[in-house]
Amino acid sequence: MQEQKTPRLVMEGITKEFPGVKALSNVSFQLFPGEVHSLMGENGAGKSTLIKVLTGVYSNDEGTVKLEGSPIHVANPLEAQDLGISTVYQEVNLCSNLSVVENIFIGRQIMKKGRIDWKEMKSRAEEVLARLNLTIDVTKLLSSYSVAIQQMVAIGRALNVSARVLILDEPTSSLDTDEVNQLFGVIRKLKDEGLAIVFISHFLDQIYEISDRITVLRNGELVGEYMTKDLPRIELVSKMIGKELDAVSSNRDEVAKKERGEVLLEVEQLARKGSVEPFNLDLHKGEIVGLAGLLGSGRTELARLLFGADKADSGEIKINGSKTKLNIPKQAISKGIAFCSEDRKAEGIIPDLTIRENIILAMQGINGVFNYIPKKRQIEIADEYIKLLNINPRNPEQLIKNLSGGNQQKVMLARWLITNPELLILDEPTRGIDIGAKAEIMKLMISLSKDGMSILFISSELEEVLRTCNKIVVMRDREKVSEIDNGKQVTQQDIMKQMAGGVV
Amino acid sequence: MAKSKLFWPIMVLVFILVFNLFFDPSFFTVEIRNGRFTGSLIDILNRGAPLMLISIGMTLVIATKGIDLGVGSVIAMSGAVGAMTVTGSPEGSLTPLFLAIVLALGVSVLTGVWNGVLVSRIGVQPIVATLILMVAGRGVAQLITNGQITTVYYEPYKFIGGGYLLMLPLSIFIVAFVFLIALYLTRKTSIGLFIESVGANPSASRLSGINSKNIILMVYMFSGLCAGIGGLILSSNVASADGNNAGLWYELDAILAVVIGGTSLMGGRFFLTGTIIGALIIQSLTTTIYSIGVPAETNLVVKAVVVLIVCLLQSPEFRNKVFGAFTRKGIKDTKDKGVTLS
Amino acid sequence: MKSLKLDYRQLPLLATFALFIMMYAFGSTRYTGFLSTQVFLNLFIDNAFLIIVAVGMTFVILSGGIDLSVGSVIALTSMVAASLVMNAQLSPWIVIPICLLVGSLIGLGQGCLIHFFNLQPFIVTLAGMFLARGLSYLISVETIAINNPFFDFMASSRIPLGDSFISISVVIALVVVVLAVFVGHYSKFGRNVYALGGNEQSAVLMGLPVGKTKIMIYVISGFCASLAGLVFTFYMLSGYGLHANGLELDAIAAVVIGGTLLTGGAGYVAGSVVGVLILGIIQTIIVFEGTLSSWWTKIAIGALLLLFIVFQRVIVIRSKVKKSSVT
Amino acid sequence: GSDEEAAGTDGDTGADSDATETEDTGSDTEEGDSKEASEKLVIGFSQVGAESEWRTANTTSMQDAITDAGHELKFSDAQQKQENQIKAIRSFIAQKVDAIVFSPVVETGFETVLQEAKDAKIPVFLSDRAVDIEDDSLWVTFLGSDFIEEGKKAGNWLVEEMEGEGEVNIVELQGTVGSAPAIDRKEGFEQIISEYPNFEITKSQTGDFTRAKGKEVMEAFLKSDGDNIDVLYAHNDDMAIGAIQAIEEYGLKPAEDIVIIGVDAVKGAFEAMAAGKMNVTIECNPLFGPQMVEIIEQYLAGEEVPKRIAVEESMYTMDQAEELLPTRQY
Ligand SMILES: Nc1ncnc2c1ncn2[C@@H]1O[C@H](COP(=O)(O)OP(=O)(O)OP(=O)(O)O)[C@@H](O)[C@H]1O
Ligand SMILES: Nc1ncnc2c1ncn2[C@@H]1O[C@H](COP(=O)(O)OP(=O)(O)OP(=O)(O)O)[C@@H](O)[C@H]1O
Ligand SMILES: [Mg+2]
Ligand SMILES: [Mg+2]
Repeated sequence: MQEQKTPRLVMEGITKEFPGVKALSNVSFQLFPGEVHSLMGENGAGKSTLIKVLTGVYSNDEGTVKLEGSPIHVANPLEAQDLGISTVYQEVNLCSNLSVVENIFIGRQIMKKGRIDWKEMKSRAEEVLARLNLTIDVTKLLSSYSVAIQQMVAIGRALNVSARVLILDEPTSSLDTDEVNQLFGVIRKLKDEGLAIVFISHFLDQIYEISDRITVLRNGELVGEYMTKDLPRIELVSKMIGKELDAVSSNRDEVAKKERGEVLLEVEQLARKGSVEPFNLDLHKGEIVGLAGLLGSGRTELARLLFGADKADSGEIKINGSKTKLNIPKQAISKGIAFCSEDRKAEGIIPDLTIRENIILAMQGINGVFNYIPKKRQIEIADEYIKLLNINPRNPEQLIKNLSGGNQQKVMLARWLITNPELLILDEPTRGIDIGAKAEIMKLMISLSKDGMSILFISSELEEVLRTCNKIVVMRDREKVSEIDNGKQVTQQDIMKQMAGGVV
Repeated sequence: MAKSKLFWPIMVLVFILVFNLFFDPSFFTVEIRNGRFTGSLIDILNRGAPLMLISIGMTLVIATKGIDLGVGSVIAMSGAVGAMTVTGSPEGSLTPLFLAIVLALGVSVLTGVWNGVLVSRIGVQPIVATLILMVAGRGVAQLITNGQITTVYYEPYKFIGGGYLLMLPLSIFIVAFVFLIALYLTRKTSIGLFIESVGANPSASRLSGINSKNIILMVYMFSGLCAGIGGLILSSNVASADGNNAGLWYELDAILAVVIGGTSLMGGRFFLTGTIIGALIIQSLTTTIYSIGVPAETNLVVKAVVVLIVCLLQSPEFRNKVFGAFTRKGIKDTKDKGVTLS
Repeated sequence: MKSLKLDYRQLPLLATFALFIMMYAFGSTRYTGFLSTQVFLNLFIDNAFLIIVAVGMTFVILSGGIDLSVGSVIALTSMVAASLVMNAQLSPWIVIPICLLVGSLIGLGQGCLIHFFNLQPFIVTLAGMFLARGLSYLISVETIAINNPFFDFMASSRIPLGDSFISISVVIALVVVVLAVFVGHYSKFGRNVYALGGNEQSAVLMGLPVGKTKIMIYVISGFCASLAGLVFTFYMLSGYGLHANGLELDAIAAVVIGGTLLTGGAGYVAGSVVGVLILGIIQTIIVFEGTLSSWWTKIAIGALLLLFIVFQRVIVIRSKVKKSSVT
Repeated sequence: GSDEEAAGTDGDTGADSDATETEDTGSDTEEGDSKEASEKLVIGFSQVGAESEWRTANTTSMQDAITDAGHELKFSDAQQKQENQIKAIRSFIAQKVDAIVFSPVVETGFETVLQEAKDAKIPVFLSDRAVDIEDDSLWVTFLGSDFIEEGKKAGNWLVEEMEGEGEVNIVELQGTVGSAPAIDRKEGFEQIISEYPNFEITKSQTGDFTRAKGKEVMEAFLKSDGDNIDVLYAHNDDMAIGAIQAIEEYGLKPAEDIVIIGVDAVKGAFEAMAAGKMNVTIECNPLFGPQMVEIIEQYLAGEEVPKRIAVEESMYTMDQAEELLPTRQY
């Protein structure tokens, strides 16, 4: 047992209050060298806040932090770094205007004769990323890469220091299986070297695969600390959500049997140079189509074409049988298409506005300038969806930038649901969402499709795709490689084979 | 939220006004003279009218993360167009007056279109796009007036900036009218929401189906219009048009008013009422400097100090460090801005 | 491969430079005497101070801030220099450090206000602009002519360059540019500036010394402004409260024309130098034209600015389209 | 293309003379130091800006005089910035003009560039404002007004008019802070007034030479001290005109309740005086273009010219206004 070792890090009685929200109350946390310790909890439970208190982003109202027995007062992330605490925060927090090399090294550049040694840094950056099995042009701007790669770069940055404590706040939310395995390999190695690691994730599989110990938070309070091997999944979940999980019963039979409505969307040879090769797709009313593929396989890009967020160079789109041009999102929205972007921070939330305003934005966009939804009605709508999606905090006038990541995602979903679209495109909607909410969202998708809504569902979690979709379209290298009708006989293996190109 | 933002600017305004009492005990008296209300307070409202108008337009531009440096020149152009239109007009008819108003405001809105197109369609950075008009607009104004200070003899023209209605200067009513319209449009229609969302996150707004280009175009047009009205008032008030000097440096005062009023130059949330208070602070300060006999060469220093004081009072960080140094809560709030970690 | 990629990121800069060349070629064919080394070197002689200010401004804008006080700091510096040299009869060797200190201190004050109290740079430096000009009026509202051997030397020495010549100020300006390019690309501070302008929140979370960097940026801008003030004083040989009125806008325009984004995070010091040269060549063309009335002068400046900016945008947009279709 | 044409007609400059001609003339002049007055000269003229009506009139006078005499004009507007003016002079030198005329933005700071002009053997003529340079070989002559003298004239007129009246409270509207006319007109006026203890300047503030500011400042003066103001001295007529409006709106009679003194003698002042709203304006004559051209021609023909030539100026009162009004050109 690890009890005989001295903890590397101890947090005791941590309390943190934001105006109107008690994010942490009297939380304690211990971290031992050579262990991976998971923090679990629903969206808004206070996991990220605990991390941010530890690394000096927020100051705590009460409580003490001890590193290797001596109390520390961390005033800012810089000091945390100097103390050997290396952190990957939730959401990518890098500078997208800088190159990948710089993002890995900034703040601790390699100097030679008083100047930055760019050459050396470049080769070292390549090495760091190679550990994560990523070979990209590191001199390119970070912004030219997808969220997933940015996430890997952030991890690379955190790994590139000799730290005593490594904190990873939902590092895997946008990674696919291969990358996760790669990452876990690295984590295991570091653990063996004696590093103390905090790992936060909403994926139970990953938690059980990598962590030694779990601390559960609920509503800012400590529920308990458990050894992973002694805690069955069901119990963990019920500790997190405070009640039994009413799991999504696999509806795959239903899914397979479901008869198709008439065709809603027909896509023929739709293409955009450099991002999507000519693409065909039929989407029926009330159908859920899954888009599967590896990182950068072009799923997001296809979705953007269908929404008019990018302009297609060729091909045509028919909606309800009539040919349409989708050059700007507004056109797509007016045709009943909704698109929930994967990049919540850059393309989703309007940080300075309230939950209410964020929810009604798209609806108001359709209504136009003068058909203003009265404030009272807005609040009603917001309240309704806050309840439906279990958004926390429940106050519709809270600024969205103060919400936890998962709750922001739910607000985005609400924004599109109230427009009552015919086709809902969801790009990684379950990213960063806790297990309870994930189940809710999937249930919601199924019930919406029953009411006749068509859904295009992009997700890196094949399990989710298999569970909900009627049809699965697999993309590889920006091209459609196959279309699979879902049913009992289809396995994750089958799809992965297609994604990877035959060999698994 | 908006209320607490307004508290300190209002305090400063009140302080400046009360300060005047020491030099002029009759400062707050409003008396009836020649059948009109007169008094320093009325003067401040009256003289501050153009600045308030321009700041209203500027607020919306700034809310979209833009800036409009061209307003000073638009003032000059609008005044020039107005004055040139009525020069030599006969007294009896009102037609030239209306023509002048329509033409002047038309030109002003056109300048707004110009700025808006440069910013929203061509993608020029707002500060440079409007800098072009700032430089060239004054040239156009002088071109219109042929470089002369054109004096207007046509009486009705003087009514816009010098006339009275219900014993109060007409310009006060004009400001009130524009302010209420702006308030209505931003509160009772979705324009306000759209402006704020475009300012805070343009790409997310676009994906939500908002035509951000048109919103941006519109705010610049509105800003142009406001500047145009301000220009007419200024020109009518002195019954002349001065292409070179009319509205000089108004853009800076307007931006100042907007910021004092609590709107951030980073776009997003805006506060129209705050802007009005900001403009009034600037105008009262100017009037105070004139009336208490500050030597001309120290004007700028006084202004700098007051601006800094207002801004500091508005900063929660400052208030906490100075007033709340001993309360735990004070210190805590400061830190949680997250962005400004020392 | 490598050069291709550089092309893309430095495209605004290259486009600007190409436009400068075009403008120069246009001037040369249209006006006699335009195509002479001296006319070209005059661009540097006449704009040495603007180059220095623009360098400081580049850092400020790269960090996502703005500094409106630079014009007034130039006036204040010239006033301090003139009054100390002429009225207090101090040696230039004492006066020059004092002047540089004045600008740096104003920068420091502004930086501290911006950082510690989270005030908006625009407003703080606007107040700084009022303050510095106000202070120079307090020293004297009249202009003070400088009669001092050292200043005379700095003003009138010519460094021959073939048939033509440049002034010492040009050398100072070029040294500043070289230093700034180095700092921008090869120092931690310089990179922190870019990071800060890219995303301040991230910069904080990445553990960069955001506060120190921010304050330092304004100190540098203040220093550059006062150094420019000295160069300006050499140029004018006088101190005057109305000097460099509105120069801050020229500096900002130069930086932006040079391809730096006002939102921060992207741009180059070298671009700002080209930006200054472009403003200079616009003026030169107008003077050579020699027939424009006062108002047409203004309109022409506006039109040429417009031409530049639209050209630049078109080139950048075009290439972006091309780039994305190639990959 | 069209820009220059319009500019040409606008400023009445010879837009039809083209660039090649310029060069020919330029190279000719280098050969001989003095030349016939009838020969076509290229004259560079750098103006301060177009900040007032007075200035515009001055520009026009100069432009017309030069082109009417058959010379070619290179005009440059400095937009009130000294650095622009220096740049303009540099490019005049580069263009090898025959003579440079300029109205300095400020008195100081032209040594270096004037030395360059001297080295290039181009004579420099100062118009309107002087420069403060020890080496007076850098320029040929200064033709222009004496702002201090104008201030004195205003003071003298006032003293003569009101000496016997006991306490006289004067308010002053200054020009742009730091500008030469503002400083000198203030100084000249104060020199006279200070000798009479019953005259006192009670308030003095800048009105930036504009009507709008003049009106606004006067309004504030009246509000705080309205009934004690006997005299208004404005550094230019535009501010005086603005102030007159403020006085009327306040309910007093300009020129009766408050004596009004302006400077410049622009048309607007005559109108005000004719309407009985203004007492006096001190002339500051901008129309010395022909005089300047004559001096340049004389000098280039080898004649001696004095270092300082004053422009003829007088003073106009209310009584003269009516009959002179139609003759005013600006
Ligand atoms: N800056 C802030 N201001 C106000 N409230 C905040 C702020 N940051 C977080 N909160 C609130 O604190 C609570 C905890 O948030 P936190 O981000 O720690 O949750 P989390 O457990 O990380 O959730 P998720 O799994 O969604 O990331 C939430 O209710 C959130 O709304
Ligand atoms: N391994 C890679 N190397 C270089 N660029 C990549 C790589 N993976 C993705 N990209 C770039 O990132 C962009 C992201 O593609 P897109 O978002 O369409 O992929 P996706 O299938 O949605 O994957 P995900 O959203 O999971 O990243 C692509 O334009 C591609 O150029
Ligand atoms: Mg979190
Ligand atoms: Mg994707």
